[in-house]
Parts: sequence; structure tokens; C-alpha cells
Amino acid sequence: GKNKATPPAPGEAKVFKIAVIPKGTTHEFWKSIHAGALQAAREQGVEILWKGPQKEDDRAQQITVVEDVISRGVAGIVLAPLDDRALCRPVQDAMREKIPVIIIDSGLQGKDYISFVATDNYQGGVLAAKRMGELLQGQGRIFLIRYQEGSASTTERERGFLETVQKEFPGFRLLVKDQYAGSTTESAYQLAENLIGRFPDVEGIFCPNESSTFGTLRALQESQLAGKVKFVGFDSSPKLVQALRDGHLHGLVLQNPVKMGYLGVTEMVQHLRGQKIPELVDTGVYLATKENMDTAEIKALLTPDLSILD
Amino acid sequence: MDHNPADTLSLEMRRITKHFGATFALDDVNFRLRKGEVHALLGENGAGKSTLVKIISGAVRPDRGEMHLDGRPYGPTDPLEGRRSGVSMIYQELNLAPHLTVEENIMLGTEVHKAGFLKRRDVRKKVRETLEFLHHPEISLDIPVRRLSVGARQVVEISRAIMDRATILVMDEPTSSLTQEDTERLFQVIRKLKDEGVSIIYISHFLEEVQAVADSFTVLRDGKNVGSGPMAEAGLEELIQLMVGQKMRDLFIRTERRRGEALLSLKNLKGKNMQEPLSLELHRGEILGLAGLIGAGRTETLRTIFGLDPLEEGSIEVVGRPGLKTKPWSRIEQGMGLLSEDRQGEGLAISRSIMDNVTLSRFAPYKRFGMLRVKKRAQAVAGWIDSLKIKALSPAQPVSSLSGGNQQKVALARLLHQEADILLLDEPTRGIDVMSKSQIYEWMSQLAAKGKALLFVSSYFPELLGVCDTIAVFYRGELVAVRPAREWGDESLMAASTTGRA
Amino acid sequence: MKRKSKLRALINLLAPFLGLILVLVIFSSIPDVQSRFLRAANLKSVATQSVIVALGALGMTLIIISGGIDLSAASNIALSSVVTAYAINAGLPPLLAIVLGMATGGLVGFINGSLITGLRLVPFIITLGMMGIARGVAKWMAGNQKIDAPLTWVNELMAKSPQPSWLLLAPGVWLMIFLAVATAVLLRYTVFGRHVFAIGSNEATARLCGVRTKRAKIIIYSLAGLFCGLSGVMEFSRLTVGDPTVAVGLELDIIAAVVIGGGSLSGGEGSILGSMIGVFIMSFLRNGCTMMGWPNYIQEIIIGVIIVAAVSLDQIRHRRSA
Amino acid sequence: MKRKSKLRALINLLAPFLGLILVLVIFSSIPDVQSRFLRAANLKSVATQSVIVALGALGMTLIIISGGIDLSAASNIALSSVVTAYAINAGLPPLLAIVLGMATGGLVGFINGSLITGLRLVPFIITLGMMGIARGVAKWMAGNQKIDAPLTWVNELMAKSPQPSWLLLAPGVWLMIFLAVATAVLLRYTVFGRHVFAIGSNEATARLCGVRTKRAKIIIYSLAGLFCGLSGVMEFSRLTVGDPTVAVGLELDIIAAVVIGGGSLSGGEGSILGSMIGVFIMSFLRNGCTMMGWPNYIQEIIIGVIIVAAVSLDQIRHRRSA
Ligand SMILES: Nc1ncnc2c1ncn2[C@@H]1O[C@H](COP(=O)(O)OP(=O)(O)OP(=O)(O)O)[C@@H](O)[C@H]1O
Ligand SMILES: Nc1ncnc2c1ncn2[C@@H]1O[C@H](COP(=O)(O)OP(=O)(O)OP(=O)(O)O)[C@@H](O)[C@H]1O
Ligand SMILES: [Mg+2]
Ligand SMILES: [Mg+2]
Repeated sequence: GKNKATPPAPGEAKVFKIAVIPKGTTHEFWKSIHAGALQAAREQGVEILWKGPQKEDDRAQQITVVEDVISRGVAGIVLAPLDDRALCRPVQDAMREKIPVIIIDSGLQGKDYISFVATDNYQGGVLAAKRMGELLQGQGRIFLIRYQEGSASTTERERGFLETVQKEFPGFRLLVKDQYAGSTTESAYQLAENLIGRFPDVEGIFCPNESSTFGTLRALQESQLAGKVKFVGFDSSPKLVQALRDGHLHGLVLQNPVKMGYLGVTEMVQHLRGQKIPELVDTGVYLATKENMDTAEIKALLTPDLSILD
Repeated sequence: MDHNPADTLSLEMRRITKHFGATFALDDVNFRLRKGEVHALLGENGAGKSTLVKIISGAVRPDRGEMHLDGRPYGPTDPLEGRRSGVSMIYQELNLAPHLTVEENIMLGTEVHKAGFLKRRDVRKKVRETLEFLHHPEISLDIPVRRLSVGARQVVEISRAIMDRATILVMDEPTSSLTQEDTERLFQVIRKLKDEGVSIIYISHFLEEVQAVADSFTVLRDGKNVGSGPMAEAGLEELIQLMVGQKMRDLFIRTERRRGEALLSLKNLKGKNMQEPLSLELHRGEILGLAGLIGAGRTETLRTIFGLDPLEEGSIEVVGRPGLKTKPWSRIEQGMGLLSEDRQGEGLAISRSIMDNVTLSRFAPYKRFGMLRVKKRAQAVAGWIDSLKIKALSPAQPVSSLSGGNQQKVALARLLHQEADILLLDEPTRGIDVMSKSQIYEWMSQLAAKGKALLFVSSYFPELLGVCDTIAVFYRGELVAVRPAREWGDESLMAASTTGRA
Repeated sequence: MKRKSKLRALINLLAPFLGLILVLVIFSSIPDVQSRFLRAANLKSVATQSVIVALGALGMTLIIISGGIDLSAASNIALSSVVTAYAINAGLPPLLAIVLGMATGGLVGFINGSLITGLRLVPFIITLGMMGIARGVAKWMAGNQKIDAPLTWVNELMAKSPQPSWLLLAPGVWLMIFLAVATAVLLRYTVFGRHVFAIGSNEATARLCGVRTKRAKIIIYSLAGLFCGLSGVMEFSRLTVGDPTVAVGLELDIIAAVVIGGGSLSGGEGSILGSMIGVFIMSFLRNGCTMMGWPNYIQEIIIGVIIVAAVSLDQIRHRRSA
Repeated sequence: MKRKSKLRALINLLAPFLGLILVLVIFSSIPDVQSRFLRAANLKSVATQSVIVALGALGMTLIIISGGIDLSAASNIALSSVVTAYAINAGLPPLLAIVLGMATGGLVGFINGSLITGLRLVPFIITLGMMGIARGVAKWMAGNQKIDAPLTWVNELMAKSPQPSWLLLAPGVWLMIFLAVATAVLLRYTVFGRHVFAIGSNEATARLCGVRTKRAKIIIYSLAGLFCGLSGVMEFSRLTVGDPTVAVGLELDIIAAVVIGGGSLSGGEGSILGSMIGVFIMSFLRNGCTMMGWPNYIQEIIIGVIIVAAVSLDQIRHRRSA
């Protein structure tokens, strides 16, 4: 690959092809990123190649995708790494082939990329813990339902939640903190159902991502506990928004995936055009509650405009 | 015992007992085999012959009893130990790995190697010599065994056993799929081995064969040893008396019958695996025998008629009953039925019960509102078990737990139960004991008398001559002669099938 | 003598349940969860959790007995659940949506069967291909997202506390029980059932005996597809959304349930009762381990060990009786 | 006459590659990626990507030919990669870490083989149990996290651009090639190889002919375990971390590769060349689809279709020649 040796001068008519590589392709979260990326691509007049690992959340396959995209030849790569370490080498390979890389969503070790655009996941967990503390006045029996072993961003959220609870709310008793919901809604549903069967007196639950939140929500609804148990989740989907409105969910920590996708691509284009870009961008975490869900800011995050994808 | 005391014992078995669940296959059996003798093991189907020899080879372990081999205690825990001790065996249910080639099967377990790497060159020469010695040079060393006809498979199995250089060679019905010609060859081999000092146990339901080749005999009945002695002193009558506990009746009983109109008419028939087209007519009330050597093409003819092999040219007409398709199900609707020569591979679903096997081709009598009447079916099958004297505990017993001959009877029961008008029988008496055979011949005769038509493939000329009305001879895939049975004799049949001239 | 034979009859009756009993006994004797494990509420929720795998296992039992395998079962479930959601979302009456969902499953099964008999390829390959195809189509239809359908009575099918409360169990559970009995009867008391066993035991024999093996196989795979379709409807009912990524890897659970229940991958063996027991062994294991609050890795290890133990036990019993 | 037979010889030589050639031709004729698809750099990266599945497939080929199956292969790979990472992290010399990783794989395989022969259970059940156990142990060892081990030369094994650049391909690729040839020789030219076929073709016969079937099976599973162990080492080398959740579901890919390559799940059939072709068919398919930038669902559908097509093609050829 010697063809993309120098970034073309600004204003050149050449259409860049930029690969955007998510962790998976079938969640609302990634669709939002896709929408943001597409928006940016339209504005900047570039093309994007949207390609995730074939198996959701499979880091070995994501490495393969990065390698294949390098083989194919693109102007730049915007990557949401499934692993902060495993993806280092393919990213290095890309840089060696003179393909710049911007990291979004989750961190990557080393410094082989040009910019990092992400949510502070730990902060997200902290936000959730604080909300839980507020809901239960810092007293009560709660669950932390984890997402999946080895998933870095959710582990950070879980850590943020756990540490905040231990530090600030000694009145909480964690009934469960080592159970993993697994990657599908169904597995989360079953886990939550079984946990509720075991501890029917639970008072608060936190889940660190959309699938585990939704699965747990279904279990609560089925056990007639929805609304009674204080429930804080993460990320958004139409059903979760509905649950928030119905009072089945008492808080939803939100990221800004549209912005993440948008900034990822925009910065890449700017870099390719020779402009300077910031090394770190925090896209922020927000807490949606029944009270604030209709404010313009939160509403845009809860139900992002994805019409661009159609 | 009245044997010559100078003869040394090769194998002695004492008080051997073996039971499978409620079945006592062997009950306190004593057995002695002298060095360099051919010892016939006789008995009805299910008498325990195969079980006894499997104990010798190490494939089955006895519940009780002891064995001595060349004077030393012997108790193989697996076939490897048996083989290492010099016991080699031809199993009744052919014991071949279908995906492996002829050469690989023959050498299985005794591969010649250097540091684990196969040395094939010398081996191939020896294998080829053995096959030539058995007069079957046409069997290629490199085709997978599953592509061979049953007869050829038996030759492969025999080759393996005689290449083994064993001290005891056990042959469990080695000739059940062989022709007279090949049987003769085998006897030559047996005599040669005997001269070399090999002791041979020979199991067969062909008593003339046994008398021709064996030096002494042991008869088993219901798992008990009911008599042993030198062959020369025993008459046929006496052996049968020992085996079944009653007097032998006529082997071939013919019922009065009349040849009716043509029922099956084959015109220029040629199937995918057949070499030459042939034309033939089968009439009501007729038993038409097909004679020939291994690979003469009889099986393929039957398979083509029945729709198991694709028809390439010519026509098959069942008079008055046009078929929808040339498929087995359509043939069955036309009133045809086939008994396969390969009971393990094709004839029977051996993991299923006797009941399922017997009724598989005709469920109609047991259906009511789409449901099976389980009791009625079990009763009917129990009836078949009785009338065919199948040695089994219940209709629900899996076929795999029956003795070889009894399995064959199940296959036969299925065809009889089907009540077909045209019966295609491929070696139907394979492995069946003398008394049952005569019963089967009688049935065939009765069926013909009832106006059914039978096509009877057999490699055993006496039964063809004894049962058939007409006999056709195949030679190398070609139909060479069709004549009334009375115009054939043993010699002329043999001549026709070995030379093709009649 | 008589008493003894009665005892033996009882043992024989219970024998197939040995593995399941083992699992139940283990968890009911751990003081920690004892009191909750065998409660009606827990049994209810285990039953509801089992419906999806159980429906899949009914069809899989037919297929495995006939000597085949269906790797596309889980994808088929996902596709059917997406179709159902799509139809409800499009405003079709719920009943029609259910029919469409099941029909989708049946169609996938029919294609499987037709390709297997038509191309004469091993079921493993055809259904492996179909596994990808059905999953891909599901994602496509759903636009890579969950389909949010409005709540209807379909979602009541899998409600743990069913509406007319005299039902006791979710309608889906009753449906599962009914279909299990029906399939068991089909296998045991109909000609078709006998043909399924014959094909699996020895296909050549079945053909020789006039069984129309091709037709029978197409029926078998189509039936299994219908079961998957229904399972997909139940999945939708449970999740209230049509999720194309649901049930990934579930085919292995389904196949495992059948094999644990005595089904043989080389065909000719298996039973509906066995498969259902297999399903419940797995469900109770997961349920019990979660209740114990063991970390997931311990759960995985224990489940692995108990699967082997349960099947060994069953095997020993079989060998005894043989 | 002569020319014709030479042509035929060429066709016969190429015949097993038919499916692979089909895939290559398809992608090389799409203008969009044409120029890049067959480039050395891309071939290199496909080769590297294939190593992990290929190593697993070598062992799986042995197992499948012998009539067995190994569902624990992927878990075993994960466990071995965790052990390797753990050892390196603990400061052991890299070579020792590799040996430990492989030994772990071999041990798992040995346990599989011993249980299968000892308990006389079907391989499906034992390896299903082991699948959970090995995965659980891996997660346990790694403390539910990935293990970040310091970079060593182990991580160079799977570097797409190998260090002494005259190597051209990653050392792991060379290792794979070497082991594939060695295993092919083992299967074809040794007594052991012949016994593997015999056991798969008819285990009873093998036993009756004096093959020590139990011992042979234990060796087969242990060997396959060693291959998985090595595959785990390679996985670690590629990921640079020991990840207990890696390779979930990979067992199906591995089994599929063997079956696509002509292995029969009922035993007695299969070849190393075939399995390797199966591996590369899948790798090139994924690679090509990614290069095309097709959405994943389209990719899934296309891969499904092509798997069926490739195997059909092979089948037709076989039937012709038979
Ligand atoms: N594996 C088994 N399980 C149950 N019963 C068995 C088994 N093997 C043999 N038997 C029974 O043992 C008895 C003796 O069988 P065996 O095969 O030794 O008879 P055989 O004398 O060889 O008969 P044939 O002439 O028909 O071959 C039969 O009643 C048979 O049903
Ligand atoms: N499936 C097959 N594939 C290839 N060759 C076969 C197949 N079946 C049989 N043959 C060969 O075809 C020839 C004819 O066999 P066929 O079985 O018709 O003979 P037969 O007269 O019935 O003799 P027998 O059954 O006693 O061996 C034999 O040489 C046999 O080896
Ligand atoms: Mg016998
Ligand atoms: Mg024949």
C-alpha cells in the first residue's frame, strides 16, 4: 500500500473512503453511531464503509475486519475497539500503511491513533450509582447485573457503579454482583428472572447496557415488580423509553452515540485535509429520568433521529 | 472321550456359560479341539454357536468357565489378545470396514510397518496372491469394500483370516454367500492349512459341506453341548436328530401347483449396474430360480426390477397393474416385495425391534383412524415369531440381539407379512438351519400354489433344483439359459454358470 | 414377589427421570436455596423459560431420530420472531401474525428438507448454510434493529402469571405440553412415526420397505420448521420485541437437550419424553446455579459436570437393563 | 489421446479445490475489489487469519474421521490462550508458556478421550460437558477478565509482517502448513492413521481385528487437544491478551470446515487437504465480503448460499467419478 502516502491537499476533489468499524451492527447504539457517521460523511462529501465483526462482540473477528479493510485500502479508519489491547496491532498495521485511525467509544492502549472520541464509561457508572442512592435514600438491597465477561466499556461502568456505591452509600447491600447477563436479551431475561426468584425482596437494580437492561425490565414486568423495584439502566431503545415513561425504569444513563459517530468521521476528514484535531473528545454522559425525558436535549438522546439511514 | 489319546489338544473349553439378559446363549458347555483337525460346530439357529466361537476369539467374555490353549490357561479380554494368541476368525456378520479398501481391510490390525510407517509394497503382493489363490483375482485391492457384492465381501473376509497364519482358525458360516465353486476352493485351502497343523472350527448349516470337510463335530442345542464325535461315524440323520431333537423330514416338500398367466414381464431390461439387457417372464404359480456365480449379476437384476437401481433401458411390466414410478414404494403398491441378500446393510433396521421390522412394509392391518393398534400389531408379530420359530424373547426385542439365522428369519417374516404377489428373494436361506430351511421351502411352495410368483436367487444349487419350476443361469452379467428345472442337473448348472455355455 | 415387582415397576417408571431427579435433589438439598427452589413460583418460571428450547427440541427430536440434524433451528426461531413482530407492527391482526411467524418457520424447514433430499447433501451442510441465510434475512427484515411491536394478546402467551388465573401456567407452557404429547403420539402410534425411526435406523431398509424416504424427510424438516416458527412466536411473546440477534447458539442447547434425552446423532434413537427431560435438566441447572448466586464460571463448570453425570447415570441404567 | 489424459489428470488434481476456486473466481471478478483481492498482502492476511481455525481443524479432522466430534475445541482454545497469557504474565519464559498452553490443550483432549472411552458415552455429551468446564476454568483463571501479558516474541508468531522479512508469511502460517503436511502423512502413511479410518468406518470391526480402539481414541483426542492448545497459543499471539471469552462458537466453524472438506460426521471419511480447503473457503468468503463492504446480513446470506453451492459442486464431481 503505497498509494495513500500523503494526505491530499485541502479542497481536492478526491472522495475519501473512510471505514467505520463498530463492535457490532445490530444494536440501537451502533445504529446511532452509524447515523452520526453518515451525517458527517454527507456534510463532508466523503464515503463511508460501515463494517462490524460478523459475530457481535467477537474481538478476533474485529481484528480480521480491520485487516481486511486495510487490505482493501481506505483513506482512514474510525474504530470502536472491542479490546483495548488486542486491537493495538492491527491499528499499528494501519498506521504503518499510512491509514490514520480514530478510536471511538472504548479506549485503546498505546498512542497509535490520532484521536479518541468517547464517553467516560466510568463516569456513567458513577452517575447510575448516584441516581440509585437518590432513589433509595442510600439504603437497601440491590443487584448489580453485569453484562459479559471481558467487555471493557461495561466493566468500566460496573466498576464506576460499584466503587461509588461502596464509597458513598455504605447503606446499600449488594445481593448480587458477579452474575453476567450474557450477550442476548433472552439470557439477561432468564438470569434476572432466576435472581428475582431467589431474592424477591430486592429493592434496586442496575444494568450496564441496553440488552441487559431490557432483559431485566422484561423479567420485572413479568414478576409484577416493575415500578416497585428501583431500576437504573444504560443506553436507549424505544421500549426503554416507554418504560421510563411508565415508571418501570427510574433512570437511564445515556451516551451520545450520534455525536460520537459524527465527530469520528468529521475529525478524520479534517485530519486527512491536513487540519489539526484534538486528541481527546468526551462526548459526555447524561441521566434521563421521567422528569427530564421531554427536554429537548435528553429527548434527542433518547430517540435519536436515524432517518438518514433509510 | 473316544478320541485318539495321541492327538494333542489345541483348545479345551470347560463349563462355559454365557447369558444375555434372560437368554442363556451357552449353558455349561464343554468343547475340545485337537491340533490339526477340522471341527464342525453344528446346531439350530440361536443354539449358541456364534457365541461360543466369539468367546474363543475374545469378542465376548464368558460369565463362567475356563479355557486352555495349548495346555496353558487362556482367557482373552479382547479380540487383540485372541489374535495375538493365534486365534483368527471369520465372523458370521461380515466384519469389514466399509470405507476402507480391500487391501486395508485384509491387513487391518496386522499392518506391516517400520517405525509406524506402513510398508505396503510386499504386503500388496501377498494380498494379491491370496486373492488369486482363492480364484478371485478380479477383486481390486483399491476399491472400498462397501462397493463389493456380498459374496465378494465374504471372499475378502476369508482372505484376511487365512493370511493371518493362525494356530486356530474359526469360520462362522464362511460359505453362506459363496457358490459351490468358491466353496470347493475354500475346502482346498482348509485342507492345506490343516496339513500345516492349523486347527479349524467350522460352522455351517450345509451339512453335506460339513461332512465333506470336517474330521469331528460338536452339536449345540439351546446352549448345551448335546454331543461330539468323529465325523466319519456320524450319519446325516443322526446329526439332525442331535440338532433338533427329532427326526429329519423331507427337505423339499412340493405342493401341487399350476403355472398361470404371466405376472411380471421384463423386456430388454438393463439397469445402471447391469452389463447386458435381458428379457424374462415370471408367471403366477411359478418359482423361477436364478443361478450363477458371485458377481454374475443376479442381485443387480432384482434391484433393478424393484427400483433400487435406476433403469437404463427396457421395460418392467407387472401385468394388469401399472406402476406410478420405478421406485420401491411404487413396486410395493404393485404387489412386489424384495428380500435383500445384505441383511445387515439393507435388509433390516437392526437397531429396531422385531415388530417394527416385520411390519415395516405393511401397516395397513393395524391402522385405525390413523393410529396404530399397538396390541394387535404385537400379537400378529408374536404369531410370526412362532410360525417361523424365531428364537426371541418378545416382539419388542431389537433385531441386533438375535443370532444371524434368526435375523434372516425376521427379514423373511417381513416379506411374508407384506403379502406380496411377486416375491423377489435374494439368497433367502442364508444362514438358516436345516429344519427351518425345509419349512421355508414348504412355504415358498405353498405361496406358489396360491398363485404368487417367486423369483429365487440362490448360490446353492440343490435348493434351486429342489424348489424351482424353472431355472435361469447368469454368467458374467448375462442371462445365458432359461429351462424348466427338471432339465437341469447339478453338473449342468455348474457347467453353465462357470462357462456360460448351456 | 408381588411387592418386589411393584417396586421394580416404579423404578422402571422413574428411570428415565434419573438425571432430572439428580439435579432436583442436589438443589433441593442445599440449605441456601432449598426453600425457594421447589416453590410453585419458581417451577412456573422454569417452565416458562423452557418453552422456547422445548418447542425447538420437539422438532429436533424428529430430525435426530431420522438421522439428521438442524443447525438452522436457532436462526429460524429468530427469523420467525422477527416476522411475527413485523406483522404485528404492520397492523395485522395478532392471529394472522402468529400464523405468518409459524409459516415462516415451516417454510425454512421445508426448504431445508427439499434441499437435503434434492441435492442429496448431508443435513449438516444444508442447515449450516440455512443458519446463516435465515439469520441474515432476519437482520435484514428488522433493519439491524429490534422491531418494537405494540403489546397485544400475543404477549400474554408467555406471561408467567397468565390472565385467567385458573390457567396456573402460561398458555405457552400448556401449548408446549400439548404439542409434546401430540408429537410423542405421532412418533409412537402412527405409521409416520414408525417411518421416522426406520429412516434413522437404516435408510436403505426403509426405502426397500416402501417408505417414501424423500417425502418423509421433507415432512420431518417442515414439521420441525413449524415448531421453530412457533418457538419464534413464543420468543417474540416473551421479549415483546422482534430481535434478530436472539437465540444465537441456541441450536446447540436444543441439540444437547435431545442428546441428553437419549437421542442418537447417528439416528434411530430418541424420544420426546427424553428430550423434554433434557430440556428441563438444563433449565433447572441454570435456574439452580443462578439461585445459588455462584459466579458464572462456576456455573459453567458445574453444568458441564452434571450433564456428563446425568447422562452417565442414564447409560448405566440402560446397560443394566440390557 | 495423451493430451486428453493429461487434461483429465489436471482436472482431477484440481477437483478437490473446486469450491475454493469458485469462491476465488467470484471475488476476483468483481471490479470493485478485483485488484486487491488476489494481492500478496491480502493473501498473507487471509492466511494468518486462518491459522487458528486451521489448527483446530487438523485435530477435528482426526476426530471426525474416527467417528467422533469435539464440541469443546473452541473452549479449549480459549483456555489454552488464557494459560499462555497467565504464564507469560507470571514471568515464565515465553517458550515455557507456549509449552504450558499446549499441554493444557493436550490435557483437555486427554480427559475427553479418557472419559469417552472410560464412561462409554457418546463424544457429543462428553465434549459438550467439557465445553462448559473448559470455558468456566478459563474465566476463573483469568478472573473474568482478559489477561494483559507483556509483549514477547510469542506475539510475533502471528505478525502479518514477520520479523526476518524473508519469512514472507507469519511463523504461525508456516507452522500450520508444516503441521497440516505432518498430519496428512500421519493419516495416510502410518498404521495409526489407518486405524483412525478403521475406527470411524466400523468400530466393532476395528476392535475385532485387534485394533486397540480405546487407546487409539485417547491418542486421537489428545492429539486434537494439543492442536487446540497450539491454536490457543496462536490466538494469544494474535490478540496479545489472554481472553477467556474468545472463540465462542468457533467449534462450529471448525467442524464446518471439516465437513465442507468432505469429512463425514458418521466417520470413516475426511482428509486434511479437504479440511484445509474448507478453512480457506470460509476465510476467503469472509475476507471478500468484508472487502466488498457488504452489510453483515448480506454477508451471512451469501456465505450460507456459497457453502451449500461449494459442497454441492464437490458432491456432483464425486458422483460423476463414482
Ligand atoms: N448381544 C446379544 N444380546 C442378546 N442376546 C443375544 C446377543 N447375542 C446373542 N444373543 C442370543 O444368544 C443366543 C445364541 O446366539 P448365537 O448367535 O450364538 O446363535 P448361533 O448358534 O450362532 O445361531 P445362528 O445359526 O442363527 O447363527 C440367541 O438366542 C441370541 O438371541
Ligand atoms: N454397489 C456396487 N458398486 C459397484 N460394483 C458393484 C456394486 N454391487 C455389486 N457390484 C459388482 O457388480 C457385480 C455383480 O454383482 P451381483 O451382486 O449382481 O452378483 P450376484 O450374481 O448377485 O452375486 P453375489 O451376490 O453372489 O455376489 C459384482 O462384480 C460386484 O462386485
Ligand atoms: Mg451364528
Ligand atoms: Mg447376489
